[in-house]
Amino acid sequence: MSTANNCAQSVQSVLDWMATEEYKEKNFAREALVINPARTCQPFGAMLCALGIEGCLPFLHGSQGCAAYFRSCLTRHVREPVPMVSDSMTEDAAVFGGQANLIEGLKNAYATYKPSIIGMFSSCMAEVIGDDMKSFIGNARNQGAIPEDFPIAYANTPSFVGSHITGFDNMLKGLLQSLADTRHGKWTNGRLYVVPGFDLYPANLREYRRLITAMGIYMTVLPDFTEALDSPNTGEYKMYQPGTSMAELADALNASGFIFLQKYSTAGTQKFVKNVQKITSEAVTMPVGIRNTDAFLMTLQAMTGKSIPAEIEKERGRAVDAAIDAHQYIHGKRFALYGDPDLLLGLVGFLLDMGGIPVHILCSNGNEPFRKEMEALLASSSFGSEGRVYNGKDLWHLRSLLLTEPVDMLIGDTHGKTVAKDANIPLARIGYYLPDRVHLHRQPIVGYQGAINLITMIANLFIDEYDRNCPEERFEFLR
Amino acid sequence: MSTANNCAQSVQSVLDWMATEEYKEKNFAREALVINPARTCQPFGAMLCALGIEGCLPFLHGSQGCAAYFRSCLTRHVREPVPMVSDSMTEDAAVFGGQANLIEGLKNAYATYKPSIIGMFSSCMAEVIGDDMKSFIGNARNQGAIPEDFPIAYANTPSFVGSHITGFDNMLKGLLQSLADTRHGKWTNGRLYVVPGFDLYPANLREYRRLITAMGIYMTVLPDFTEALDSPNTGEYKMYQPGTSMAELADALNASGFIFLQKYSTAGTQKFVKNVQKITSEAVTMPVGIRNTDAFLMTLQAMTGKSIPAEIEKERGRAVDAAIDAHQYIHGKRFALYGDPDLLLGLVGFLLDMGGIPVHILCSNGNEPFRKEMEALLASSSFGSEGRVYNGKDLWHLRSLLLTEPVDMLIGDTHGKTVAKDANIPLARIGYYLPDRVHLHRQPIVGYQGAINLITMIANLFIDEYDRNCPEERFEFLR
Amino acid sequence: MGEKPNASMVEEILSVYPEKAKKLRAKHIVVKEEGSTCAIKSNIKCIPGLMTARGCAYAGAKGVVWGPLRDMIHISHGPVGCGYYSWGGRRNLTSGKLGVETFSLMQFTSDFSEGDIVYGGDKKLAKVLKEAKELFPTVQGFSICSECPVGLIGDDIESVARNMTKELELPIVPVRCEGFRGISQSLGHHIANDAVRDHLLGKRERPEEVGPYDVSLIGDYNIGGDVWASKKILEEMGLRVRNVWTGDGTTEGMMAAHQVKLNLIHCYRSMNYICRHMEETYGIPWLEFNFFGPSKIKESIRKIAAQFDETIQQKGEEVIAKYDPLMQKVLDQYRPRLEGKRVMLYVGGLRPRHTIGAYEDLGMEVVGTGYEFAHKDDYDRTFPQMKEGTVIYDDATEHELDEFVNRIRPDLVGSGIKEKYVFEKMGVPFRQMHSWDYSGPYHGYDGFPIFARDMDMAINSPARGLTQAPWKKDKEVR
Amino acid sequence: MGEKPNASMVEEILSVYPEKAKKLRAKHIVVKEEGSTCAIKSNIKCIPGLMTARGCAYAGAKGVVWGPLRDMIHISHGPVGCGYYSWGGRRNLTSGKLGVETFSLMQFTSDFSEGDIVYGGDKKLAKVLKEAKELFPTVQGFSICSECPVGLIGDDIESVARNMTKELELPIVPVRCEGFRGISQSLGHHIANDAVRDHLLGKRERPEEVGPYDVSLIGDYNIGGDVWASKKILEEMGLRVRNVWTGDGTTEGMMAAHQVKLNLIHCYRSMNYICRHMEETYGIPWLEFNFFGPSKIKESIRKIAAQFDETIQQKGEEVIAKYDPLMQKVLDQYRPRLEGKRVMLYVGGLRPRHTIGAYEDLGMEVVGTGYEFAHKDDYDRTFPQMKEGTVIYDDATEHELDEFVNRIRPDLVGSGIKEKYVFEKMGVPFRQMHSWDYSGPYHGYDGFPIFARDMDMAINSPARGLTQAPWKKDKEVR
Repeated sequence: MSTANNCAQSVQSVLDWMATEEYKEKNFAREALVINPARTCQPFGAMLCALGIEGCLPFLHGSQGCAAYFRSCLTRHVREPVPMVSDSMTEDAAVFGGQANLIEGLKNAYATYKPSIIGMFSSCMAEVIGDDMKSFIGNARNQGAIPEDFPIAYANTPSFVGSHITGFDNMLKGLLQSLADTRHGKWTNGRLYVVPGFDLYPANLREYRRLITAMGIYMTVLPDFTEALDSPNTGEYKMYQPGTSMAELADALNASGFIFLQKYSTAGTQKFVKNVQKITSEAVTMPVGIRNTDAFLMTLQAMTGKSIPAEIEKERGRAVDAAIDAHQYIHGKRFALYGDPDLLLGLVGFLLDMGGIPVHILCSNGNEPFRKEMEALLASSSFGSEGRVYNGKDLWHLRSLLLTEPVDMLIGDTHGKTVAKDANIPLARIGYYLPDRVHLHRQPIVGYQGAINLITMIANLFIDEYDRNCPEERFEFLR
Repeated sequence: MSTANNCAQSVQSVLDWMATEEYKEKNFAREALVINPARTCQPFGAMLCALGIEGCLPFLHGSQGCAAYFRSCLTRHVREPVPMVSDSMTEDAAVFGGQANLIEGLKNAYATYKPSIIGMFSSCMAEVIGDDMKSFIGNARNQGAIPEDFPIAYANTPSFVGSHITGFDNMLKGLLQSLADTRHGKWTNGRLYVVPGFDLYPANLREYRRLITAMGIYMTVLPDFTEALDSPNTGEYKMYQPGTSMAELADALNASGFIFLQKYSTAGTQKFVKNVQKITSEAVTMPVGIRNTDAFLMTLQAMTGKSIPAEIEKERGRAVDAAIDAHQYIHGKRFALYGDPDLLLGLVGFLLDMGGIPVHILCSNGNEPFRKEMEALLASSSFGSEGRVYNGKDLWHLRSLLLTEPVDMLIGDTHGKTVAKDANIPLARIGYYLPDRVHLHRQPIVGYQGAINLITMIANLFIDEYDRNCPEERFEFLR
Repeated sequence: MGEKPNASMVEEILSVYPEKAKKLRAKHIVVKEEGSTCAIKSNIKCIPGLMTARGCAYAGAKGVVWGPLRDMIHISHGPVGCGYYSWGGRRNLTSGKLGVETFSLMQFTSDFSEGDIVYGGDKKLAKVLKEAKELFPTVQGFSICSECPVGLIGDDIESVARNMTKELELPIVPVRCEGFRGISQSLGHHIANDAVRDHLLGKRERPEEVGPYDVSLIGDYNIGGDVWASKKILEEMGLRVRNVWTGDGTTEGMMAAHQVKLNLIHCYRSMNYICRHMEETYGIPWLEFNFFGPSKIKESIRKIAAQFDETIQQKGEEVIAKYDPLMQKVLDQYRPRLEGKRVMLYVGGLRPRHTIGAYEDLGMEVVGTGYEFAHKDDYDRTFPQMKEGTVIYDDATEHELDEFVNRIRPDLVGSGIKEKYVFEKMGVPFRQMHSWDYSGPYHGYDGFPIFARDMDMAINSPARGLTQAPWKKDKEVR
Repeated sequence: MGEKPNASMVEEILSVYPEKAKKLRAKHIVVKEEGSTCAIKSNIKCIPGLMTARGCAYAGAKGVVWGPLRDMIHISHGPVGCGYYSWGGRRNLTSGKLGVETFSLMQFTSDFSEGDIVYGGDKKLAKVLKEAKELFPTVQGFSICSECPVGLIGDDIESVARNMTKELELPIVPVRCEGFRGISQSLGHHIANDAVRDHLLGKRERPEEVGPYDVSLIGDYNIGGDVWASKKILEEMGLRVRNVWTGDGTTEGMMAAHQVKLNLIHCYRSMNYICRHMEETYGIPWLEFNFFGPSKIKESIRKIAAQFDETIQQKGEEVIAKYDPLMQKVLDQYRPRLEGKRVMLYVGGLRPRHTIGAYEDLGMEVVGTGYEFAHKDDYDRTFPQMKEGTVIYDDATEHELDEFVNRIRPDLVGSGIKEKYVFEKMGVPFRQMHSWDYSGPYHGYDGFPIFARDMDMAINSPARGLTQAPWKKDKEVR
């Protein structure tokens, strides 16, 4: 046998071993090494949050390299420009602190990019050396680098704590703490503040707006990064897109109420709004699927006394119709899923509605409350009995799971394509980081329309797969 | 060598021969035999048309077998109930004519299904024996089978003339001729009558309504089969769905204008409305793709003097953005397409916008005006130079084309899946008869949103295909 | 929830009809009572204007009987539509390379234009046949399935077939299945059977002697692979299945089909004619059997084996013993989820009675059943199997079916594609029982686990629970 | 349409900046005039608050130089983000089975938590290495790519690497590429080069003698398969490519990389350090070349061949002769569509100058170019190639680039992903020139047809004509 063959053989034997239960145990015994995590660091989420305020320039206090990375990654997903600056801290800042960079950075950014507000957050470098953004910003004002009253929000977003959803949450709280007027107490502005959470589907935000508006509720999406992530092409580049206006942000604490459409990516902000500011607020499961959308609308109904209009009810009826028409393609199929906690709760609820069987539920950035909530959800349905939650695990753990306990479909982002290929199952691309397909973020996955979209995507993926692999005599026109 | 092997060999040699230029010539020399035509018969289109009138029961004067077939086929596509009756003509009717059946049929149908109107059309049986529906209906009234004033429209829809689009057209004209009040002459009702044509995407009709309403134009869709083809599931079955009301139908000839969103499936009705009734009317290319949608909206603008609102312009900008973001996945790719003439004109325009190269354009029910219009469209773009129009050809002709002059993608309906497989290219399922995937009719392919949907579908199909077939070292996260 | 079927329910339902229709329809609906005999009327013309589920003779002949014969080309002779609608719609799977060994997923038509109506289509037909033979040299024969106009304009397809048979040296079978003939698919079956009898059967002799265990499988159309599941059992029993009528069937098999010892018939309705003919002409006995669900399969294996010697009988028992535990596993899994569920059926052919055992194996009860195009002999075979209080309907109109289901509120309806979404909208679980709802096979031991899974999926889908908007429920509670 | 770059345009563009920033930035922008010399400033800190396209040392070391080495595991040592963002983002293709022969499409990180910041990450690092070796027994070595915190908290990764090299018997390379070091990717390249020099190079000897035609291909990272296209030419010339730095590279190749006759360097910026080192230490000469576009390829083949004997020279000519007609075909197809089109570039590494010839082959003109992180030697190499009136910008901010493009209105911009959609929105055709916009290769004879097609696609896409709503156009005309 030739060396090449020997080699090929030994490669195969390693691959075979990597598919074993033994390897899985070794893999799950890991304590230090992380391989292919389905999460990234805080400032990325903070950047997204800042992009949702109209005229806001995201400003990273830290190394420029971070900014380059964040911008590249978000751009690849939405295929849109992502403006953001950093104060380009380098070695001298590491030694002497980043104040000089921050002040000069504010001055230059303010003059050059003419933002209406700046949303500042920190890289791990700034966090490790212990820079005090609050006092630096004060000094910048004192030195005239920026006008005295120029609105700046800031948030500490250490990369070694939590994940991108934590950063989103911190920046959101930072926006409110830094820039919202004190609550008046007696008077509210009659508006519902709608917090989408860390959600990279601009179409989802449009869908929230459409549904809530249809109920006759005055609303503000906070932060509203719809246009920032999906702006028209008109032959003109505008750095700032429409979003939550500074006026609406300033008035946020006078809201009649807040509704949070994700729980885990807004936990800190929820506490601030609900417990500290004592504002009526509700956090719902991300409205993925029919039941979760029902709960969302009924929460709105309960909060506002507004009724759900007939047109939305009809839309619901069409989604139910789509669900029943297609249930046979999803019912009894086994799924592995990974993603952010809020998305997973939404998706698992959706699958259970459809008779899908969630088996591996992997959440690189899940915490204990998430685990409990997910386990309760699984326990609520006979289709949930096989579901196991893997908090803090990564996609290499997932690979072992898929190879030792196979499922029919993986739901996740583009990073899941290698494991899906190894496991020879289709990948339903849902969630953040979808740079290998176009325009998936342009279709909502929330609300009744989102439910139809998910059903369509998942059912047709299964049928595609069957058509591709079925024996010739089973290649048919009817499916 | 075993017999089985010999056999397999000879099968392969036949298949190989079937892929040759020689075979193609033989195939194209056919004069009598039709194999896998991409068209069906008139009454099918008439049924669709009748379903668009609120409270209308489609009534086939002819054999019940036809009714069973029409209902089954439409139901498979939309996964919705399709109510329709026939008067069950059998051998005695063949001998004595179908009047008795027609009268008894009207009586029973009227009593049992309580329609507000009946839309009657004929099977080939009734046409061959020369039944006179008009006088039969009169006799039914005279005999009291139905009330004197009960509205019935009728159309002759011989199966051996034209195709389903002709039937749609005939029934539509029949509805107007039978049931619309005489034009007042001076006074118009201020409404634009919007004729979708033979279009089995209920989502398209919703999209027309949304766009036209956004322009502030009072409108009536005629016929409006949106709800008939996509009704909510509420636990209750209603035989009749909302549609064009009898009042709107009756008032149709007092319209301020008509716009026809397909030309070839409404040709006769256009003549009646425009030339006979002298009503302001325009027929546009089916608004598939950005440019065709532009033309549609500008026609509306020109007809009504209303301007195109900013929100729609923004939507357009998003579609342009989607087109430019994804052009690299479609540009320079070669396509074969087949379908109804109006859809093909829309799609070819769309492909030319995207830099796609239409190569084989096959239209089983195309006529000479269609050929000329298509050829002019092809001549308008350098990307059209390879395009050839095959009128009156079928999917077996297409097979020869695909095997002798390969392309990168086939656009067509489910019936194209066998040829696409034989040619080893992906099939973009667009058009009528899509029983092997779910819910494709629930997404519009017209308007700016439809353009985004088509771009998404086609670009991602190509990427899917690449991901599936690329060498392992080219399996990547970025596409 | 739901009422029990009874006579006054029937009367109420029919009361909407005009007098004549009411009187006629009343004869087609029976609620079985103690000691009642089968007094149902069947195989009678549909009433004009009432929504029937029935098709036509062409559907019965081309769609059902001839279509599955894979190596023949079946020409839909007439206008384009009939062939289009029946193209790939019946899931009669076939093996072989498309265009060479099978033509099943293709549609061939003479595509009548106005000229053909005026001047006749015979010349065109001859040309169609020639062109088809040239383009498909491996074709084994043709059927010419007439559509309505052919019979009305007085074409002589028999003579064209005769001449072209000689010219092309292939069996060419004229099938006079114009849609206006008869009153349902049923006459189409009969016409198709007769055409087989007259033009194929006995026209070829296999060189080898007829083996002692040679059988034909009749009336299995291989919906979703049923034939393959049924053959598997017969072959494991030691029988040699020489031909299938007509699922995945071949011309050669049909021509030599008289060379068997026994005909086993599953779909009695569509194929009893040819069985009777072969019995009379060739002395081949025939036996009805039922391969739906383990109880009926077991019973049928024994019944079939009893026609043969001990070898087969023992093998039959071995087959039963082999599959019993597998079937028990299926029952253990699904019966607890389906026990007591009530089913209403309305199908064609054999299923309104043949599937009852399979449902009963799962603990389910059939509370209503009926046929689209049955004859008296079908009902004679059905009545004894039904419990008291079952409603039986013949050629039910959509009005009747809707009303029955709406009042009886069964847990499952099994019927056809035209009915499916009516009941889905009503919130009643539904499975297509013509096409197995794009699943299958349902026959045999391979089929039952799929059948059980599918019925469970339909009835116990959590998606069914979504129908009512929760804010509506609240209102009702208040 | 579009202005010609000139000094007052530059001044206007910079006028928005505060005084200090304006003064600093002015030194980085030059419009080439007759007889002007290269007076541009480069390799200087970015100005805080201005949107730079630059990345960091980690990006240069892990992302560019180490990442493509396929059979090593590159540990992103520190918090989770850096590894995440650089995961599969650079299209440095590799061959081999993922997880066994290549680890390129995977991300390995020590995923610092707060505790690691407080107590230091050295112990965790050792554990990470052990776990990785256990799970991936075929791994050939490790690089430890430090992220910012590692340097700030005073970890001693060198000592961990030393100890673990012994324990795991594999090369383990500490790479001190914390993001705050230096001012761009560039220092990362240098650090990475030094780490290769200190920890891999020369550590293994191939048993066989160095052949006369043995070369290394340096500074080709196999973006979209570039290495494979380049190697093909070199091998057709008769050369033996013993190692690639570092596209689809192997540890073994790197360790024995001193055993060649000549180093051929494509990306001078990122790899000149190691070339100089090998020249000094091993006496290996090095030669810059350019495989973009037929003119430069031809020139390069001859330049390379001149380093060898007549055999190679002749083969070089044969290669040229073989591909010339193919290239001519490409030119015939695309040049008429691209003639006279104006391009602006803003990229890293070698492309702002190396691709000029390819554009010129297509009849296009580069009217502006610049580097993200070049040094003086890069501009020295660039200036002579530029026509008068070209604007050259170093570390351009997004403001500057936007303004230049908006005023000059080139027919094409070639830059990076962060810039892409800014110009798409402006209605200016764009191609990513780091990642070849997910196409490629662009190197060599295999690459040029793709390059030409892509540039044509970008510029001549009819979709570009859709940007303006036609009713807007009408208004303007009025």
